[in-house]
This record gives sequence, structure tokens and C-alpha cells, in this order.
Amino acid sequence: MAAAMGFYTDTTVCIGCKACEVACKEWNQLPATNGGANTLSGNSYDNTRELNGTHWRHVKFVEQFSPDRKQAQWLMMSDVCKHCVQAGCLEVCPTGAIIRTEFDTVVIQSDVCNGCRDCIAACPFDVIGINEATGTAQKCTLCYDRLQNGLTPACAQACPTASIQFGPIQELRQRADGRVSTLKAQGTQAYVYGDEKMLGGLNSFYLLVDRPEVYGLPPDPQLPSRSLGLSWLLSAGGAVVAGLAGALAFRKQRMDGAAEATTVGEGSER
Amino acid sequence: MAVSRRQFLKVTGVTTAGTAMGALAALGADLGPKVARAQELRIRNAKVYPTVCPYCAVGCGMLTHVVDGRIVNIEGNPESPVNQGNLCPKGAASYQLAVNPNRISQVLYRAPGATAWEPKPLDWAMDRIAELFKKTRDETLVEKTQDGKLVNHTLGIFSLGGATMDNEWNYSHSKLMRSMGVVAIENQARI
Amino acid sequence: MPGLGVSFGRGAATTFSRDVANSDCITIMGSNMAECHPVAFRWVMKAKEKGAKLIHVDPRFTRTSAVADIHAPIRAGSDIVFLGGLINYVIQNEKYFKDYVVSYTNAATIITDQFKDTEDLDGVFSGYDQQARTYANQTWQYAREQPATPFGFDEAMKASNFTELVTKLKPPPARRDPTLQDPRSVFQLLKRHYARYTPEMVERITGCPKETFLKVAETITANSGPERTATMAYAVAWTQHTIGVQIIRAAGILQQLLGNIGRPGGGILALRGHATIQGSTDNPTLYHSITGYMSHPDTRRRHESLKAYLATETVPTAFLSNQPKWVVSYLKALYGDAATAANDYGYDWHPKIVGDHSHMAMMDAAYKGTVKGMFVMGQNPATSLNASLQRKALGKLEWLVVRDFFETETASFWYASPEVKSGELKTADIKTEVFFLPAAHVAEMEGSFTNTHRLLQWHEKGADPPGDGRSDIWFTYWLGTRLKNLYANSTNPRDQGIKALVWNYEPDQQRNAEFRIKDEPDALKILKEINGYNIADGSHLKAFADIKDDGSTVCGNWIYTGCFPAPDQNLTASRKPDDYVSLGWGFNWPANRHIMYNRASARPDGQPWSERKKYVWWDGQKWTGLDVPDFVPTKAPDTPSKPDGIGLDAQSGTDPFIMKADGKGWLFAPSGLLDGPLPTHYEPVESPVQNLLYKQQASPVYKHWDSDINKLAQVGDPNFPYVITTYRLTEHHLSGTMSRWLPWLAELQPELFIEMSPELAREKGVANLDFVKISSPRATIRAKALVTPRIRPFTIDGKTVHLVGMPWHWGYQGLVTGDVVNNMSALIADPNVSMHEGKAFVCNVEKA
Amino acid sequence: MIPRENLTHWDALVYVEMFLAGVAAGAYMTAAILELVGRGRSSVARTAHLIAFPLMLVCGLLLTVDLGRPERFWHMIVQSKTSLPMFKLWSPMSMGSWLVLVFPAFAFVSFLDALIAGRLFRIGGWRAESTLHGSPAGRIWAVIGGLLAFAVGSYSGILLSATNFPGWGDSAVLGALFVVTAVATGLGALLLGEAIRGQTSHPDIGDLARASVMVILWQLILIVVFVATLGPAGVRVFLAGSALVAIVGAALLGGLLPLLLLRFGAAAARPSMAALAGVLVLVGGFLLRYAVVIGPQQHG
Repeated sequence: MAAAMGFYTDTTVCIGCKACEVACKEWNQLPATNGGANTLSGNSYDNTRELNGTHWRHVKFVEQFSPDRKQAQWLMMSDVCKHCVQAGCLEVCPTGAIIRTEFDTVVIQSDVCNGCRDCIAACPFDVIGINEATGTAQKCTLCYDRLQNGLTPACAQACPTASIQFGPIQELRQRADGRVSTLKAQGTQAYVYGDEKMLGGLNSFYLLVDRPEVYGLPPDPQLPSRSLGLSWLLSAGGAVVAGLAGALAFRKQRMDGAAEATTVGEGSER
Repeated sequence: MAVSRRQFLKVTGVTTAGTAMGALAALGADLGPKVARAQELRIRNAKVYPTVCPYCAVGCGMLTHVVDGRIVNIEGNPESPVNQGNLCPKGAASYQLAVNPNRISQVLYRAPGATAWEPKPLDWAMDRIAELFKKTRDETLVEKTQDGKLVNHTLGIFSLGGATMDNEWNYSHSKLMRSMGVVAIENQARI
Repeated sequence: MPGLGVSFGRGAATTFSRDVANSDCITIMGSNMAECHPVAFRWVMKAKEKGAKLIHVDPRFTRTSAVADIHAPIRAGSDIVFLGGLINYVIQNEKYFKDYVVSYTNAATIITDQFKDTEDLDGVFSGYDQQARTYANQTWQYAREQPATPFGFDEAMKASNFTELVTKLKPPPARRDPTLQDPRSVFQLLKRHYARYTPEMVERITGCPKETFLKVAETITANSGPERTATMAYAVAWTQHTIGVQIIRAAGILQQLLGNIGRPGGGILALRGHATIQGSTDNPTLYHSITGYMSHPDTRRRHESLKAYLATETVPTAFLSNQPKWVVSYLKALYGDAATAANDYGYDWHPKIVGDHSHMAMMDAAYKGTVKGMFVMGQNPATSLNASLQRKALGKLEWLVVRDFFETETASFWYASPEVKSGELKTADIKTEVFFLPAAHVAEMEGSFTNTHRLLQWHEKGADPPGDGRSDIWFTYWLGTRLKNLYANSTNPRDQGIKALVWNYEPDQQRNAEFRIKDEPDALKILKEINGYNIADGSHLKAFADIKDDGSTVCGNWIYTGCFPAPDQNLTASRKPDDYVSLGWGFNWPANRHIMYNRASARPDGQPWSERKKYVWWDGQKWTGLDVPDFVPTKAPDTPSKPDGIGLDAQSGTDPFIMKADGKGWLFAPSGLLDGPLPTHYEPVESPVQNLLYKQQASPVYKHWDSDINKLAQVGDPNFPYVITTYRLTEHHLSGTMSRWLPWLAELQPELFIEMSPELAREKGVANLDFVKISSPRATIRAKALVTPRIRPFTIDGKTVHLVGMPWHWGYQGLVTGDVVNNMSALIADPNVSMHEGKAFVCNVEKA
Repeated sequence: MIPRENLTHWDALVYVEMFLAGVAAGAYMTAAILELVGRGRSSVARTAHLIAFPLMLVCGLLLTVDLGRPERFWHMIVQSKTSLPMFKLWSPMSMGSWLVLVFPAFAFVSFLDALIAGRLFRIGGWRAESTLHGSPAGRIWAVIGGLLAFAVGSYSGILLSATNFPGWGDSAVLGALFVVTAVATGLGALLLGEAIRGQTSHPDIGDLARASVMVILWQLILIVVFVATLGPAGVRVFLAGSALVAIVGAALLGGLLPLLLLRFGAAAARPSMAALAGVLVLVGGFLLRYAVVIGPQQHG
């Protein structure tokens, strides 16, 4: 098996050009919103609005300005599937369409998926959506076909400022840690979002300079199965109580019940 | 097999601690075995032609992938010292500039005062344009100014455009225009 | 680009984008590099990664500002005040690079006593003609020693051959004061000219806080000198002003004072907007010049004969002394064997210009009915300046030929324009005969592009264009062939030009074999002619030195000579990259020199200024280094200028600017500009504020094509209180023809918007995404409001001035459409280059 | 959990299925209890068996139609690439797929048993006099079938809570709530069924009423617990729009009102009352399914 590969997205060098969005659509031949006839969102320069079944890369824009413009920051971040080591989508997928590849990436095989949509609800990052064209759930494949042929994923190859970096995950993590300390030395509070402590590590992780929520990311993503056992336990408890109630109600009439068995018989003989 | 192991764990998880699953995940048990599924690369058998981005003037190198005479992909050329494979959103969309249902592939002609286009053969249009060019040029050519200066030019014809076209075109087009006495030759480069 | 040409000798970026990675400080001004040139910006980010400082001076907080160390906000149109302030800071605080300034610039040169500065004449220079609104530059000249022998035009006209002609033009040397103390020295004039451009004045006029300005000044100067270099990048936000050329000049002066020209990590990077806009300037489809930046024959100058033309244009004491060779070889390229010494190589057949025949001038003329036919190739005048005027002008043509990918606004003006939609014009009344010819995509034809830093790159044909789509050279070649047939039997002398025209770019059957289109002309034959060849044996010219003035060589464009030195060596198609200069990738004119004037990267004695910044140096026998030396390869640093030498012999071993008459960079420009030898602040023609520096409000010589529908707002007009600036977005290209028809790009920025500050929005009761009406003296348009703190109000001389911004990519054709922003702009221009003023004019904004 | 842009679009098909499956499971569980207390051959048990199987058939159909690619429904049972069985115990959706396949098999036998008891036909020794249910084997059958019914009644709720969807993923009580609602609606359906069959004098009606009262109370308690365990985000998505109306409706129509009818309305005596109570419980159960499925999605 190949080494684990992934994305390291350094948001501090992102210029929000959206080359990643287009390069992704070009390589994966994904359609545009309403054939391109989209509407202005009014939310900074973000008009594609979300990650979904046809937007596998999405650049977020966050404007942070004080009235006097003394504090002036425009955060940009190219969002994508996190390719979690502990992947919620993969966990719930009932068809085995979602697999962990030899590159330790998470891929939805659209020839297997039957569109049950459980993965959409299971993803902690709101990454997956239905591609109307195929009727199946879709998301970033980390350019599985390109990886198998030794090519860089389309978005990472296109990214002009190396905000999106692709490579062996261990190498990327070292690079990110180095970058964090550099930035800290310069007085910028930077940190890595998606280290090994998060869902066993996100194979697409980020360098951020503000709280995860600011970028629309969950501070503490969980697996859908986090309380599966508890749910069944409580469910069993609930059922037992109901069952006992029933048993109680029906027990009293035991004799009539025995008698009744015959009456029914007779009744039906008439 | 991993799955059965997990099933077992799962059952105990269910029957014991309620959050066993979460705990299990936290312990880092992988929830799917690594599998390799061979993927089809759509440019595997394509012919590759080096080209240059048609948008801004940075001059990013690009690669055109062609299958059966049809362009199937255009992406950044990793070899280019200008962009090393990078592209901006426009460059990345170059493929769609070529392969686009809205692209017009026939000659359209609008007769004076007409309210609609009519398709015409390319040769007919070329002949007609040459004819009009000659007619207007011959009608408007000035050999000498009032004060007797030799000019041999026409100000009745104006050629606009060039900053998006090849050097070879800019050179040959201005050469043709000037040989016809056309001096009003312009493009986007007014600096 | 006179802004750079006049200062350094060649009108093009002095460096190449990748070299920016070696800079210690990058100042981006008049450009939104991250948005408009994202991939070149990668090298800026590489430099930043290595610790370089990034400064963005811009009215708006853009995607460039977002990653900059310092964002200095200035009111649109106040750039010269900011740059002049920096020049003043450098001089007052003695931060200039003295050795560089004394040896490599004209700082020490003495100017004639007749010269009067704007400080003396309250905003105009000596030589100004109020009536004609023009300058005569006699008083701006160098003070020279007494001539031993007479020289000049009249002497040259007596010459019997070209060499003699050039010799007769040579003036005596100019007077210099290396101490820079002479009050008439360029340095002292410069010092006095900018003395009032203080940090306080900068804040009053630009609205940029004094502290921010000083931070910028300190950062740039701290990163210039022998050990460090600072670079500057600009784009059309410097050029699109009535003082555009002078803004660029100001940057040139600053970079010379700081010793940043010709050195790695330094220079000035012009970021241009079209794939080969540099190539279309080098091989000009521009009215004012023939190839290689040589002036177009013009009745307003002494150009009545070839000899007169050369006597007027040739610079005897610089590399330009070779002009006779270039002109003769150009004429041979045009007229071939018909061009002989006896007929001045057909010079008389070549048309002459009689005035300004630029885009705006011609569209004004068309509007007034004097233009009959028009070719529009890959351009979209229907969305251009004062677009309504231009669309009406199109309607007055007899015929119009449009070549493009999609049905552009220009192609469809006769039924889809706002004027037709509103009923102001009727389609049936528009008598223009219109042709739309489908064009080919870059991947569907072969040829070369020249990028923003003079790099020629060949692109190969991968597939045929669909249907009747054809390459651009196909159109021109077959049109030319038809014309030559039509004129074949003419005996009329005035048809000699087209009859003699050399037109031999026949299709190459072999290279067309794999394609459906078999009659595609041979681009390589054209490139060979551009590069030049010997008529005798057809062998390709290898270098400038091979170009002859005796009619034995053909050379279509001398500056490209060497790009195709042998039939099997098309260097524009060479693809051997390395990790820096990449001499093996494409061909960088001139002579594959990537950083121009790189002699200046070494000290006068020929050694590098510092180890850290070594680039080209003298090794004892020759100049060597990382690049092709932009200097005579074997000319030692201590070579003196030959008293009676012409050309480069007239220059010494310490003169890096070989295209300039004195081999020096020009801080002060005695010639080459129509609006003054030194950059001076003038307000935009339409401005809400008075010029606080001079009585002269706007440029005294700007151009205005007056007509009933090209009226201008008065200074401080209360009906148009806001400054508006127009610009591009990463997601779109120009008028949108190449982006609004593409779903992938259209969805990224689907609708026209106006960016306005929350402060102005509150004043106007406008909420985000509300429709607003924006009006200028030319037109009123609609757009959605994008209310954002990235736009800020400016405090100018104590008063609040609001600025709004609009991208101009929309039109009435495409997958996504919107009003044409250029409906609002005016036909006014810079006097030197006829560039319009789209970056700063005035408007009003109301809730729709 | 972050707010959602991408919705699952689990709409009418899904909440109708969850409701019907609940009724089927609840009825079958009731029958199983009866079996265990020795009343496997009671008319109520038979009615339950007659209800469960057909409803489950409808459910299977609804789930298949709801898929983006219905023709690939079998991918949930067999791995399309390897032809190996596809089963993930830790995926409620996977488990549910199997349950929707296996439980009906048991329900089918019980269904046949009920028909045979009704003397509609006989299969060899399998006849009215010797039906499966009521026999020792029937007990085992009922226990297994009852457990499966329990799983069917629980899994859809657990499936929703095993997500990261605000509202669903916030509480671990959904499974319990669903299974208890299942029992309640199962009892409701039986009340209605018995009433329709006009067995007014039938003592079972009283038993059903008594059981219903207790289960409905339990259901009401769980609704409160569920809402209480939701985070603020969860509360926001449920206590808004049509979901709020439905939840309140479920509590009143499906809870308090039938409680009053059954406790004080002497439903046991009057079939119309029993029928009405049954209908109300069913409506309440349906509203609850609707609220839980739609609530979180109405904020997408």
C-alpha cells in the first residue's frame, strides 16, 4: 500500500482566486450552478456558497474589519473533503460504496452508491451532497484517478500560491508545524486544524489563524457512531418498559384468554 | 478479517459501555480496510501539445490533451518556469473556452438594415470582405494632403484588435493593412 | 510604454516575474496583482515566504491587500503625490544609492538655464503653449559643451550614406557635476521639484495616514542598497489616467534613486492584461509605430523622405544608431525586391500618419461619420469607453467584420444594444453590413505569444477549430491573397504598396497533414520573416549585428532577431527550464536578456554590488553571470567613450542604459514626453477636489474628444460627488467575452455589482444586494450593491470623500449579463499614449 | 455540529415508512407479549399478525423508491463488486436494510398462521386446530420475531441520532422514543382493528386500553426527555415551523386526548371511543415521525 497522501491547506497564503474550484470542475467535468446563471450571494466574493455534490472545492471569504479599519483582515480558505482517518461517511455507508483507498483517502464509488444519503447526514463537515446528474452522493475524490497515475490532484496543481499543498501526510504535517512556529514567531496566532487527535487525523488539514467556527468548521467533530451503543441501550430500555406495561395489562385476563381461545374456535365453526 | 473483529467489538460495545463506539474510534481503530480500485485516467491515451494560456499576459504554460482530434483536457504545464503547472481560474477554464456549446462555428452575415443573422459560406464572406475593403480603400485613399505632403493613406478604415492574437498575426496583419494604406491600426495596448 | 522607455530605453518590464522571488521588498501599486495576475503573484508569495515585505498601495482593500504586510489606502488618482512623497523622503533623508545614482543615472547632468519648473510657473513647465495646449521641449535640454563642428538634422541631410548621416547627428557631450551640487543639475532640480511633497501633503491629498506613508517609505528604503533590492509591480491602474505615463515615470525615478534597476529582485514589473499585448506592442498593431518601437512615418515630423526620417529618428550615441539597418530591413520585408536603394526601399509607398489615429480618436471620427469600414478582432468596443458613443459609431459604419469565439456585444450591437432595446435606435435604420467570423482557440492554432516580461513562447496546434472557425493568420493571409489578386492588374502608382507586398506564407502541407484544415498558412514562415534572413541564401539572421542597411537583409522586427536563428532552432518553442532564469525556455527579447540593463547589477568597476545580489559581472575578459549581459560582451568597465565614436562607442564601460543617448537612466527626461520632463501631480480630469499643490488643476495637455455625448463633469460638481474606480476580478476577463460565456467562470461572479463602504451605504439608505443607480455625465447604469468595509471613505484636506468601485466585465451578451460600466466613462486621454482615464472619475449613487 | 447546507432530502417517503414500520413492529411486539403471557391465539394477536406483514411490504417498497438509484437497492445486501454479503452492524442504515428484509420473513409466517387460524386454508398439518402461535414453537418464533420487531421499531430513530445533523445527532433518546411510539401506534392500530371487527364485548379491548394508557404515558415522558436532551441548536430546529406544530400535535392528539378517552371515556365499553382513541394515537405517532424527520431539514 502507498503512503498516506493528503492536502495541507495553508489559509494564510490563500488569495481566494478560486483556481482550485475551476480546476476541480475541469478535471472532474462537474456542472456549474444553473449552467452558470448563478446569483450574487452578497457574502463577500463567495458565490458558490457551499461544498456539495458538484462543488468539491469551495473558497470561503471572511471579512473582519473594525469601523476605523485599524483592524483589517480578509480571511480566505479553500475548503474540501477532510478525508478523515475515522470517516463518518464511510462508517455509515450501507453499500460499501465509500472506501478507504490505498492512499488512505476516502472515496465514494459512484458506480456502487445507490443514493441512500445517509453519508450526507453522517459527515461532520457538511461536505457531501447529491449530484443530480448521477443520483448518487459525491464529494472530492482527492483525484483518485490522477493519484494512481502519479499526477498531482487538479486543485493542488493549479493553486498559484501553494495554499493547497499535496503530498505524503507525514511530510505535510511537518511542513505545517514548521509554518505554525514561523507564524507564531512573527506574532500570528496560527494552529493546525485536523491533527491526529481529531477523528484519528484529517488527511486534508488546515492552518488557521482564528477559531474553527469563524471558518464554518466544527471545533470538535465526532463520528456518527459516537453514541450508537447508548442509543441501542436506551432503546432496549424503552421497549422493556413498554413491554412490561403490556405484559401487566394482558396478564390479568389470563383465564379469559384461555377460555376465549375456544369460543373463537366455536365461533368459527358456526 | 477486520470486519468480523469489529463486529465483535461492536456487539460488546453495544452491550457494555454506551459510548464504546466513540471510545473505539478514539482508540483509532480504522473503520474501513484500505482497498485499491483501479481508476480510468481520461487522458491516458491522449496526444499532448504544449500551449500558452490565452487570458492575461503572465504567459502560463499549458498542456492540451487531444483524443481522436478532440480536445479533452487543458491543464497547467508543470515544466513551465513561468507557472510550474499553476493556473488561475480563467486559465483553468481554458478547456471550456474551446469546448463550449455557446461557441459559434459558422459564418454569420447581417445585410444592411436586416433584423436577423443569416449563415453564409466562409468563402463567400471572405470574397465579400475583400471586395468591400478594396472599394472603401479606393474611395477614401488620400495620396497627398492639402499642403502637398505625400501620405498614401486612408482614414476610412479602422482595424481594432491584436493583444490577444499571435505575434505572427500582429506582424502580418499590420503589414497587410499598411500596404493597403490603412494607418488606423489599434489594439488594447494603449500604453 | 514611454513611462519605462523614456526612463530606461525600452518600453517594457525591466525584469521577469520569477525574479520577484529574489526581492526583499515588493511594492504593488496601480495593480491588484493577486486578483489580476494570480500566477505571477506566486513569486511574490515565494519572496514573502523568504521574509520579503509586501506593500500594497491601493484605494481598495483587495485580495492583494489581504496578504500584504502593509496596505496603504490612497484616493484614486493621487498616485504621483504618494510616489513624489517617496522621492522627496529618499532625497531629504539621503536614502538614495549615491554610487549608483552618480554613475548610472543622469542626476549629475546639467540642464539649460532656460528650463523653468512647475514650482516656478505654478503647475506648468517652460515651453507651454496655452492656445495649442502643447509643450515645446527646447528648454528641457541638457546644457552641452560648445560644438566643435556643426551637427544635427540639416547636417545629416547632406550625408551621402547612412553611416555619415548618423555621424553628422552626434552632439557634443553634456555638462555634468558628479558632486550633484550644481543648482542646474538634474539632482538639484529633482530635489526642488518634490520638496513640497511632504508626508503631511501626502496625507492631505491622498488620504493615506502619514504614519502609514512613513512606514512604506522606511520599508522600501530599508530594503534597497548594495545588499538588498526592492521591486515594484504595476498594471493598468497606473496607465489608465490622463497622467499615466508620468506615474510610471515617477516609479522609474524612485527605483533609480534607490539603485534597483537592472538588478536581481529589483526593477519595475509591468503587469499587462492580454496574452500577447506585449507582442502586439512589439509588432505593433498600433497606429503610432512600425515594428520594434520605431516611429510611424508622420507628416507632423521631418519624415518627408527616408533620409529625413532617419535624420529625425536616429539616436547617434546609443544602440539606436543602428536604426537605418532596422528601417531598411523592415521595408525589404514589406516590399521585397521592389524595394531598392534607388526608390528609398519603397519608403514613399508606406502610408504616413497625420495625427492621432488611436482607438478613441477613430471611434470619435466614426461617430462623426468619417470611418466607413472596420475590422474588430478579439476586441469588444461596444463595451469600451463611453460605450454608448462607440456603439452608435458602429452603427454609422458601412461594414464591420468581427472575429471572435462568441457573439460579442460588438457583433450584436445592431439588435441587442441598450440603444436598440430602449428604442433610441431602430435595427432597420442601422445600415451597417456585419460579418461574424468564428475564431480559433489558442490550442487550435500555432504561433507565438509574448508575455508581460518579453518572453516569446510558441503554442502548438492540437486540434482543428470547429466548423468554419479559422486561425487569425488564416483570415489575414487569405484576405491578403484575395486583395493582391484584386490589385494584380492595377497600374495606379498608389497601388504599388499592395502590389509589391511580400505575401509568401503558403501552407505547409506536411504540418497540416494531421488536420482537417489543409490551407492553414505557415506561421513559421512569418516568424522567420520577423526574425530576419539574408536575401541571398535565405539563411536566418542570428543576432542584431547581422541586420544590414544595404538591402541585403530582410527583418520584420529587429528586436525579435535571434528568436529563430536557424530553420531547426525556433527558440520560442525551446522548453528547457531551470530553477531560475531559464535561458532555455522560450526567447526573451532583446537577445534573450531576462533582466534588462543588467550591467547595473555590477559596480562601475564591474564587480557585483554584493555577493547576495550578484547577477552579471566582468570576469576580466568579458561580461558573464546568470543572464545574457545587456551590454557589449567584451567592453571592459574602464572603457572610455570614444570622442568621435558613434553608437555604443560613444558610451563608456559604465553606461548600462545602452538605448539612451547618454547611456544613463533618465531621472529627468529632456525628450520623449509631451507633458513634461518630471512627473507632477495633476488631479484626474473629473475630480471632486481641487489640486492642492498647483494652480494648474489637471494635466495641461490631456486629450478630450468633445462631442454632444462626451461631456465632462466640472471640478467638484455636486451632481457627481463620488470618486469611482473601475477594475477587473480574478474570475472574469476584460469585457467578459472569454469568461461570461463559460459556466465555470460565470457562476463564480454572476452579477454586476458596485462595491461601496458601509458609511456611504448608510448615507444613501442602501442595504447589501439592493439595486442602485450609478450615474456619470455620460450615462446611468444599474447594479447590485455589495456593501463592504473593504471600501473606505477618504479624508481629503479635512473633508470626507467617498469612493466606490465597479468591475467592468459585464455586457448584454453571455450566460450572465449586466449593464456596461464603460457607458459611464469618457473619451479623454493621456497626451503621450492616448490611454483613457478609467481608474478615476466621478459619479453619483442612488438607491434604485 | 455545524449548520447544514446539504440536506438528506429524507421527506414524505421516509417519514411515512418510519410510521408504518413502527405500526407493524409495535403490533408484532404486542402479539409477542401476548404469546408470552399465553394468549398467542387471541384475536388481538391474530389481528396484529394480519397487520404487520402487509405494512412491512409497503415499507420495503417506499424505502426502495426513495433511493437516488432504486435499481441498486440490492447493493445494501450484496456487495456489487465482490458479491459478498454487505453488512455493517455499526451502520444503522445497513442494519435496517437487513431488518427490513428479515423481519417480514418472520411476519409472513405469522401472517399465514393468522389466515390458517381463520380457516381460510390449510397447509398439510398446519391447520386452525394446530396453529404455530399458541404452541411452544410459536413462543420461540414470537420471541425472535418480537426482537426483530423491536429492532425495526428502534433502528430508524437510532439511524437519525447516528449522524452529525443538528437535531438528529444531538440526542441518544431518539431510538427509545421511536420504539415506544411504535408500540403505542401498534396498540392504537389494534384498538382500531378490534373495534372495526366489532368485538365490543371482547375483554381484550379493555386490556389494549389499559396497555395503551401506560405506553402513551411512557411515550409522553420520552418526548419530554428527548427535547430536554437536545442541545440549544437541536431545540431551535425542532421547536420551529411545522415541526413545532407537529410535536405539540403529537403530544396532544396522540397523547393527552387518547389518555383521557381511554382512562375516563370507558373506551373498553364503547367501540366508537376505542376506535377514536386508536385513530388519535396513530395520528399522534405519525405527527411525531413527521416532526423528527422534517424538523432538522427545515433549516437547511
